[in-house]
Formats: sequence, C-alpha cells, structure tokens
Amino acid sequence: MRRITELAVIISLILGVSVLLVLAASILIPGVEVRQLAFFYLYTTINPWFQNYTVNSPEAVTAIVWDYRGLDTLFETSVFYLALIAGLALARGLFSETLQGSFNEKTSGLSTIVKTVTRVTAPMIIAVGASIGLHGHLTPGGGFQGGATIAVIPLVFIVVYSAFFLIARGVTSNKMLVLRSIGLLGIGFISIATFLIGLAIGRFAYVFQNMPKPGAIVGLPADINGALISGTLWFFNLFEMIAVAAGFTIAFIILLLAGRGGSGGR
Amino acid sequence: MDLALNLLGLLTPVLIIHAFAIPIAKIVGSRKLQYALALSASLFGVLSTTMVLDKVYREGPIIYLYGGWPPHFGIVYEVDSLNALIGLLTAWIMLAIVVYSYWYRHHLDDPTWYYTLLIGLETGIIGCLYTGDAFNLFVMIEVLSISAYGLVAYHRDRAEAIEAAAKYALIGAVATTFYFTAVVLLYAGYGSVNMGVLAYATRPWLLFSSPLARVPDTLKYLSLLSIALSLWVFTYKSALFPNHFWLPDAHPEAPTPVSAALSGLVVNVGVYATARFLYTIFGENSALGEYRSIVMFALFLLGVVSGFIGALMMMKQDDIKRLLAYSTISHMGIAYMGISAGFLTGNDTAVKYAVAGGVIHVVAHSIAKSMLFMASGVFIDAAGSRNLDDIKGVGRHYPLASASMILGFLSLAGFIPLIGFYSKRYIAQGYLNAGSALVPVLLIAISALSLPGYLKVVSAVLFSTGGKQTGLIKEKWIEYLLFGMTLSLIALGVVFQYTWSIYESASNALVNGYNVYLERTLENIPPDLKGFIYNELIRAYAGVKP
Amino acid sequence: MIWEIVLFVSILYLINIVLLTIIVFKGPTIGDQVLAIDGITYGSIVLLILFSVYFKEPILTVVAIPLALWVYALDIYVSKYLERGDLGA
Amino acid sequence: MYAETIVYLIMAVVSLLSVVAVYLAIVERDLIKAVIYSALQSGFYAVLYYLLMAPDIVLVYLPVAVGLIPGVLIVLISKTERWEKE
Amino acid sequence: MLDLFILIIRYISLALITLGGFASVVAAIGFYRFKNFYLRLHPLTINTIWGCVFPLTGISLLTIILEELGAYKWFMAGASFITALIVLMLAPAGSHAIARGVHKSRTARVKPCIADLLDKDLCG
Amino acid sequence: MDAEFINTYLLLVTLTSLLANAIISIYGLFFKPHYTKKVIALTILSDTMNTFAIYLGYRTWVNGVNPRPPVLTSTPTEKSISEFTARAVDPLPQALVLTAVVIGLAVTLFLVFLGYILYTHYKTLDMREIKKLKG
Amino acid sequence: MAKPLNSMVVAVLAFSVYIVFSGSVSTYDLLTGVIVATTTGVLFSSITLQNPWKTLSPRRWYYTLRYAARYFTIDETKAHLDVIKRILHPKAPVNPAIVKVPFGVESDYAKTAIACSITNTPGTVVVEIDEVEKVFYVHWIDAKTLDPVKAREEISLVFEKYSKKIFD
Repeated sequence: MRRITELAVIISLILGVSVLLVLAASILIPGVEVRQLAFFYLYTTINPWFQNYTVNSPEAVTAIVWDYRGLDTLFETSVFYLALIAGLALARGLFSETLQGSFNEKTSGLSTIVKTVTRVTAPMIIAVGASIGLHGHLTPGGGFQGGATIAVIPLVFIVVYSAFFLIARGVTSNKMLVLRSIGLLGIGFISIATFLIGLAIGRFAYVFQNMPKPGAIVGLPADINGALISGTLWFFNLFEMIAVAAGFTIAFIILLLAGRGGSGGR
Repeated sequence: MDLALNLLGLLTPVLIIHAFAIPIAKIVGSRKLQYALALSASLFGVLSTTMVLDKVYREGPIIYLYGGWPPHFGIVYEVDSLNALIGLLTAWIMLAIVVYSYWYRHHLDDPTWYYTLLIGLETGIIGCLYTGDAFNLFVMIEVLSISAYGLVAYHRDRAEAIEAAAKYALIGAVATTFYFTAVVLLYAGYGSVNMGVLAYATRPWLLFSSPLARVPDTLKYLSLLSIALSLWVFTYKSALFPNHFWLPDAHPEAPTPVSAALSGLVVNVGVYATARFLYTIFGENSALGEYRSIVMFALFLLGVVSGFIGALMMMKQDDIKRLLAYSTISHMGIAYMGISAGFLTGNDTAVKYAVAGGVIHVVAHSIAKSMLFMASGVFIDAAGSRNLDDIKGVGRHYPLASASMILGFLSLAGFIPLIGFYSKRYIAQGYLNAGSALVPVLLIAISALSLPGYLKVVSAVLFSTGGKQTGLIKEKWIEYLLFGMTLSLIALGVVFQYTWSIYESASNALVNGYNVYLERTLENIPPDLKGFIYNELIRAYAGVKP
Repeated sequence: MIWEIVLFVSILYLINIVLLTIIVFKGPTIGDQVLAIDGITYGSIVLLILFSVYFKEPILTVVAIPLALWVYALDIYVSKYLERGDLGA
Repeated sequence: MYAETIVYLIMAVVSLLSVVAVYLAIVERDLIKAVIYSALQSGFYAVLYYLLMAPDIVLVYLPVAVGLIPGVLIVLISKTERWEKE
Repeated sequence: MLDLFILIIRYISLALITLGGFASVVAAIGFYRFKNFYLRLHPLTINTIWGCVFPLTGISLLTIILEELGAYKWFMAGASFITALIVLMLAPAGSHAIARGVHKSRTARVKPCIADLLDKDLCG
Repeated sequence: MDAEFINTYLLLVTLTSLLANAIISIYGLFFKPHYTKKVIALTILSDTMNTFAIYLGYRTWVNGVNPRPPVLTSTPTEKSISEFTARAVDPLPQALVLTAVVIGLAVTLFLVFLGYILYTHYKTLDMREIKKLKG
Repeated sequence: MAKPLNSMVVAVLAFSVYIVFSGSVSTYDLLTGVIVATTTGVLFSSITLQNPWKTLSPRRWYYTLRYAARYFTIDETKAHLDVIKRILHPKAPVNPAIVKVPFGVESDYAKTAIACSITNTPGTVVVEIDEVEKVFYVHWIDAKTLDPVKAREEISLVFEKYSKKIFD
C-alpha cells in the first residue's frame, strides 16, 4: 500500500509539474525544425549534387557513426574492448574451459523442447543479424546492431544447453578473443586505409577519410557495379559485426565460468 | 606532406591498434613481442608529441581534420601550446612507465592484459588532451577511465584493490554520465559540440560585433547547468575536494607503475579540461556571464581546501604510497589555485602569471610524483611491504633512488632551483599582482604543512634502521631511469629562464588564446559551409526554438 | 479506412500494454511478472509494426525482431535461474 | 491533427509507465525482480526511442539493455546474493 | 480480377489486425480474471497467437497491396512475416521454459487445482 | 483547450517523466546499499540521459505529417532530398547515443566482473559492510 | 555425405530468411546472402539437423502445409474461443489440472512440434516433458479427464498424427 501511495504522489507530481512547465516551454521542447548541423548531415549524407562533402550512404546515423564522427566510434569500440580486457584481467586464473567430470548434453540445460526450438531458430536469427549488419549503410542497423543480434545465439546456446556445449564445439574464449582482435584490427586498419593508399601514391589523405574531399582526393569507391557500399562504411560494419558478436560471447563465457576451477589466482 | 600533422592524426588510432594487437601476441605466445608492442606504442607517442610540440611553437595552433571533415561537422584534433606541452609530458612519462613496467614484471602474472590496459590508458590521456571536440572528450575520458579502473583492480587478490576500484568505478561512471548530459545540453543550446565553434558561439559580441549583445536567460542557465555537470567529472578525475575521496584508496592499490601514471598523468586531464572549458569555451564576457567568476572562485576555494586536506592527511599516513596519494590531492589543489585565477577579471597580467604557475605546477608535479611513485616501488620491493616502519633504512642500498626521492620531495615542496619552486612562485606572483597577499601565505602554509610528511618518508627510508629488508632486487638499472627523471627536474629548474616562454605561451593560449583557437577553427571551415554556423547562432541568440 | 483501423487497433494495443504493466507491478511471483512482460513485448511488437505502417516508414519494421528475440532470452535467463540457480550449467 | 496527439499520448503513457518500472526497480529488495523491472523499463524506453524516430538506437539498445545487461546481472546475482538487506 | 484479389486481401488483413487488437485486450483482461500463474499462461497464449502472430501476418499481407509504402514495401512484408514466424516458434518455447522453471523451483502453486500429476505437493 | 496546448503538454509529460526517472535512479545510486542495485540504478540513469538526448533531437509534426527517421529510403533526387531534410529528425544525438549506449554497456560489464570479485573477497555485496579502506 | 547435405539444408534455410528479411533480390543481396548462408550452414551443420534426407521428401512438405492450414483455422479458433469465453464469463469458470499426455513419436523435432502445438493453443501448456516415460505434463485449463489416454485424445491426437507424418 505504501508503494502505491508513493507512486501516486510521484505520478501526480509529474503531471502537475508538466502543467507548470508548459507555460514556460523553453529550449528543451522539440521544435518544428532541426538544427543547422543536423540539416548539414541530412543534406549531405547522400547527395550527388554536393560531391565535395558527401558520404554516399542514405543512412545518416551510420554515416555519422562511421564517417563524420568515425573517431568516436573507433574509441567507443575500444572502450568495450578494454572493458572486456579488464574483465579478463580480473578473472585470470579463476576460470578454466576444460571439462571437469562428465558433461552430459542430455541432462544439462533446459528441456528438449527449448533446445530443439533454439536449434532451429539459430540459423534464421544469424541470417537476420547478418542482414541487419550488412545493410547497415542502407537501412537502420549496422555493425553493432547486427553483431549484437548474432550474439544472441551463443548466449542462448550457453543458457539453453551449457557453456560446455559451446566449448566442446571449439568456441573458447581464446578463439573468440582472436576473432575479436581480428575484427578490431580490421577496423583499425580500415580507419587508416585511405591514408596508407595516399601514402603509397604520394597524395595527401586524412585518417578516417572515406570519400574524396577537396584537397585530399584519395577515396574509396561509393559503389561497386551499382551496388552501394559507401566506401569504408561497409567494411567497418562487417568488422564491427564480427568483433561485437565475439565480444559478447567472451563476456558471457568468462562470467559464467568464473569461479569454476582454474588455478585460483596469482 | 606535413609529417607532424600526419603524426598528430595517426597518433591515437595507431596507439589503440597496438592495444588491439597485444592479445594476439599472447596467443602467438611471445612475451617479448608484447613488451615490444607496448614499447613501440610509447615510442611512437613520444615521437609524435615531440613533433607536434615543435610544429605548434613554430606555427601556432594546429588542427587535424579527421576524415577531412571541417571542424563542427566532423571531429578535429586541435593542439595549441597548452595541450601540446601536457601531451609531450604525458608521452615521455608514459615511456618511463613502460620501461619501469618491465622492471616490475615479477609482480605481473599475466602481463598481456596489463600492457593492453596501459596502452589504452595512454591513448585515453592523449586523446583527452588533443581533442577539439566536446563529445570526443567524453569518449576519451571513458577510454581513460575504463583502463584506469581495470588497472586499479589489477592486483585482484587484494580485497582493498577491488574495493577501491569498485568505489572509483561506480562514482566515476555516474560522473561521466553527467558529462554526457552536459555535452547534450551544450548541443541543445548552441547546436555544436566542437570546442572552437562553441568558443565562438558563447561570445555573442563576436558574432553581433556589439559588446552588449544580450544572452537569453535560458541559454545562460543552460550554460551554467552544463558547466556544473561537466566540472563534476573534471574535478572528480583530478581529485579536487570534495571529490577526492577515491584517490587515496585507488592510487596506492594499483600496481606501482600505474600509480605513477594515475597520480602523475590522469589527474592532469581534469585540470586541463577545466581550463579548456572555463577559459576557451566559456571565457570572460561569454554566455556564462557573471557566473563564470563565481564558478572560478568556488574552484579556487576548493583548491585551497584540498591543498590543506592533502597536506594534513599526509602527516598521519603510515603507508608510503598512501602518503604520496594524499600529496597528489594537495598538489592538485595548488594547481587549481593557479588555474582558477580567472575570477580576477580585468587584470590580465595577474591571471596570466597565476595560470602559468598552474601550468608549471602540473608539469613539475607530474614528473616528480610519477618519479616518486616509481622510487617508492623500488623500496617497497626491497622491503616487501608498503608500511613506512618496514621500509626503514632500505634507501641506503639504493643511493641513486634515494637521492632522486629527496630531490623529488624538494621539488614538490618548492625549493630553488628545482622546477617546483617556480610554479609556486608564479602562482604567488599572479595573486600578488592582483593585490592579494593572502594567497602566497596560503601557498607557503600548504608547503610547510606538507613538509613533515615528506620528512617522515625521507627519514624512514634513509635515516633510520630496523626495517625488514627481505628481497633486495638485483636489477639496479632502474635507478638510472629514476635519476634521469630527477635530472630533468633539476634541468627544468636551472634553465627555467630560457624555457619560460613555453609556459608563458601555454598560459597565453588559455588566457588570451581563445581568439587564436577559434580563428584557427573558423579558417578551416570552407566558405560555403560557414552559413550553417552563422544561421544556427543567430537562431540560438534570437531565442527562437530550433 | 485503413489508417483509421490501424490507429484504432494501436490504441487497443496500448490498453493491453498498460493493463499488463499493472500486472507486472502486482506480481505476485516472478513467473507472473515475466509472463506479463512477454505479453507486453508481443503487444508492443504489433504496436510498433502498426505504427510503421501508419507512418509509411517500412524501414522501421526492423526493430520488431530483436524485441522478440531478446524477450525470449530474458525468459530463458529467468527460467534457468529458477531451475538451476546457475546459468552456465 | 488528432493522429499526432495520439502518438504524443502514447509517448507520454509509455514514459509514465517507465517511471513506474524505474521506481519499482529501485525500491524492490528482491534483486531478480529489480532486474526484471529494469528490463521492463528498457522495453518502454525502446518503444519511446521508436516513437522518437530512432530505429538505430532501438536496435542497439534492445540487445544491450534487455538482453545482455539483465543476463550478466542475473549471472552476478546467481553467483552472489539475491536479497538486498534492509 | 486483380482488383478483387486486392480487395479480398485487404479485408482479410484488416480483419486479422482488428481481431488481434481485440484479442490482446481480452488477453490483458484474462490476466486480471485469473489470479494464478499457471492460469495466466493461457491468456498469454491468446496474446501470442491471436494478438501477435495473426495481426503480423495480416500486416504482412496488407503491406503487399499498399502502394504508399514505396520501394521498401517488400522489405516490410518480409520482415513482418519473419517476425511472425520467429514469434510463433519462440513464444511457446519461452512460456514452456518459464512454466517449467516456476514449477521446478516451486515458486507458484497450482491453484485452483483438480490434480497435479507431476508434483502432488504443489496442488491447491 | 486547443490541440497545440495538449500536444505541448504531452511532450512535457514525457520530459518530466525522464527527469523523474533520473531523480529516482540517482536516489537509488546514492542511498541504496547493495552493489547490484547501484549498478542497476546506474544503467537506468545512463539510459535516461540517452533518452533525453534523443528527445532533444526530435522534431514535431507539421500539418499532420509525421517526422521520419534519418534514413533516406527513396532514390536521391533533389526533390526527395529536400523533402527528407524537411522531415527527418536530428541524426546527431542518435549517433552520440549509439556511442554512449555501447560505452555504458562496457562500464556495466566491467562493474559486474568487479562485483563478482568483490563478493569472493567480502562474501557480501552490501556496501555498508565493505569498508576496509578509510577513504 | 550427411554433413554437406546438412550444411546445404541449413544454408537454404538461412538464405531464404536472409532474402525474405531483406525484401529484395538485387545482386548485392544475393551475393552477401550466399556468403552468409554458406557460413551459417557450415557452422550449424551438426547442430540443427540430424537427418537431412527428411527435408527432401515432398510428402512431408505437403503434410506440413495441410497441418498448418488445419491448425491455424480449426484448432486455434476452437481453443481461442473457448478460453475467451472463460475469460469474459462473469464467473471465470476454470477447472485446471496438470495431466499426463503420452506421446508416441521418436525424434526431437516431432516432440517439439507436438509440444509447441499444444502450448500454442490456449487452454493447454506443456509444463514438463519426460522423455523416458514419453509423457508430457500439460497444464489444462479445463481438465475433463485425468486419464492419460483420454487426455491424449482430447488434447494432442491430431497434432501427433501430423507430426508423425512430418517428422518421423
């Protein structure tokens, strides 16, 4: 009962305060137009008549994430990476991925029904995730979104079967770490790819450059044979997808196996 | 092709690529390779920052456009003489720390994760310093923070380390969330997250060429809210009272090289960012208006309080690393006293001297404090304990390290001719210039109060006997590293008259440099894109809802 | 007529969501709450897709699948926790 | 005209419901239930993001806030303790 | 002929959507009428099949004939259909899993109860 | 009561609810003793701030035409681009929030690892009982 | 031989989902779809399917369609109307019990199909499956009988008939 009264007080407060605020609608209420910076992004995200500054991707958010503000995203990915590394550092010696005793696929995990349903839906979900990831420069979605959708599969397999089910099939944290590092190195090298191309042909090019810019004419192609790939965006999405899917899997494997054997520290 | 410019752009991506590659080296199975990667990363940092500093002194602030996007539309790195100086300092000290980590390797059971996080930390610090974008600053603060949390908790078997990391991380995450809100509010108010454009946007008299251009009240309060939220994370990172509570726990519990990095380098980020926000973005006569002086004065008072608290708490510590951590709090207080001199409006000379003092203090403190932590690591290793009672007399086996330690303490306490003297002198001079004799007295009082703490360490390490002295480590080469850093303290003090121009230009970059900063930003925006900025600002100041 | 029906049905789904949220609030057991969250999710899947029809924005449809997927994951987490007390076994 | 009011109404209702969920998540002492409430709150925020025309954020936010964070938190609770003391 | 076909699809899909709306409200009411966990599983099924899968199929049909949606209408039809399919497969597994978890952990009692052949103690 | 007023009112209800969520979660962060509860409150707080950012990037309806997501779905012609810029919402806050969500996830993940190790040392996660350090 | 065929079948499943979800058949979609489908097929070859030959039998597909048509029109409608009647009835009459429902199929898929069919009709939910005794424990909202054989007739005989033809 106490909770209900507290809640009622809070909700009525909100409703009341809003009445007051409506009289003084200020900067924080969305208006009819967007800001000029947003207008720039919307105007140039794909614009054949503005070739000096365009990304050639109809998806403005992915364009901002990987091109206009690509540096942010590189380091955002590194934050996730460093958090995983910090987690691995904390769990070092606390978990082991070798089987202790016997592991029976029948008795561990949830019931057969759930297992079978998971088995059937897994390829479908991976296809959906890959579609979200690989169409990131065309429709909402992108590397992180696709990778996270794909990562639901290892997570659900871990929960529905057992962590050892994956390990018995070779999905260990070490392998996933390699996969993740490969994805991240891919992102890193794509981010300086244009620079390196420029270096090779003796032209100036920026780090994170995608399309040619005034004063830096090196750039990656926007489409291949009519299929839009938006230069670096496609590669970024691909590598990010791999890295994120592997990263989520590592996180769950370590967390679930922590405290389960291992040398116990030091 | 401009080498320095390219190096500036490549610096952080290349550093983080090194960090990505280190776990691969673990799986390949070579410890040497990991170490080589870490060393090459830090050497690359040293090379780039040196080149950048050189270019900045020859040509003024330089700007790097990531992806070729002009400022305001993309992310830029903008380096003027202030962040070039601190960046150089960071890279060099980080190199020393990486070398020291090799000596420290006996304590690192699985160095892969350690080196990855260490390089991540360096990337974070340098990114925070060089970036010219308020949101990128948020991302880099998170890179720095997450590496710092992981490194503080690195000695997992110590309950204290985990506890310190938990407290540090929980409140730190809240603080960075608030910084994110602050950036979003800035964007809501001014329509930009670029520091140069913000510096332009917050000064309506530049835009409307009339000194009396009125700032709408909503915008003023919004600026105040956003500066309050962002100052929380900056003062948290630099452990200013009352946000200092985590530092004495977290810094000592980290592995010793990391303590050196945290105490010597990470705290600078907070000071730098505060200065950047309060001078470059919200300078005099900006949209923050009269609140700026109030904020600055509050920061000054907090600086004084934390100076005293650090000095007082230092006296009753038994743990050598904890004592040094409290000393960090005290010195950050002093640095803030210098940096926050901006409330002396109308007296540019005074502000310039005090801010220069603050900058010199950052430099002096970084070198001395990281060196002291490393030296304490040597003694702790020899005695097998962090307690001052156990360390008694250990220093006699390490003459160079002991000498370095004494000189470092002298520099911190402000003895001539070490660099630490000049910092306090210039802060005092600045405030004297403004007619305040109280501040020099306060500075002297803080220094005097911290002396007993330093003496306690020196007497324990050198002038008493009866410590435990268990495992004396044979690798004495590390002393040369420490002594080299000490020599730099002396050298910086001796040649101070010739290097004064560096600090002066750094101080100028803050106090009067906003116009250079924003001009450099604006001239990098092509003419056909300038309209986007002007239209936005006209709308913001007309109070029209976008 | 299509648009009116779509809008009307979306209101029905909103009612469904509100009613089920109160069930989540009332409980009493974890099971009831998870069931109600399932119901909310299935309701909001349709609500969201209806709105993407109403807004004439086909690309918004893509958000529905993750919603279905992750609520399934939530079910499984909770049921495994209840069954074994350990998600890894 | 009335269509936008309905959309805004749904936004308002969903955010009010999220307040309920947040409140319950904070006061609830059974941590498993608190996690479920926070997942519910995430679901409401996802609907809100959708109505604010941010499908990208929905796609990022759902896996993170409904899938991964409750998952790791339930793992944490199962490895530590379930009840918050008074 | 084609027009008639479109008309039929249109009415079928709108009927499915409307059915879904009412079914979901009935399901929510069912949660109030039934106080027990196991009884509540049944309104949830209504919510899933008639309240979600059927309207999604309806929307999938509707979008095929809706020209206003532009080039992406096939995407929308496909996505709704896949969503319906995935919900159809995952929802029963989810409710079975949660029912089994609750039963095994004895969190809720079967009440009212004629008999519980799985675990006599939980009955009533 | 005209429609304009009701619309603004409803938008403000949303804003105020976000404010309330932020306040409640800050309360939980600082006054609830349990570590896990603090982590939950932290995630709620950062989510609320993210929602606030997205909310600022929204634009209201004009003449009964809804705003649209910042994704161009038709072939780029001058007409479609100008229609797009006239209707699409602000993409920048969305990009910023995308970054912030992932960062928040990373921090939470780390905090969960830390919580587990903390528990192995103290056998409790009640922060009132975890105070070996003086602070 | 089984393994490549397994991969093929899974790949076709993934590919069709990919194309349907993308909603277009441009070169880009087909190309990426083939790559994704191949990868998925290789990854899940030994997980998703045991006996791929069954998927190639047109008879099974015919029964699948017939079953789907019947299930969604007759069975679902009956069950829904029954439960909706109970919900809207002023007294909310219920008569619930957890009853045993034996089944006579072998493969995992058949069991799952029956269980999902039972769960997806309102009024019956599979709570537990005992694979040794070959019994579902079903929570039944209107327990007309507690006898396993009669319960089987009431609840699952139709589903079992079809799923035996489809999956076994």
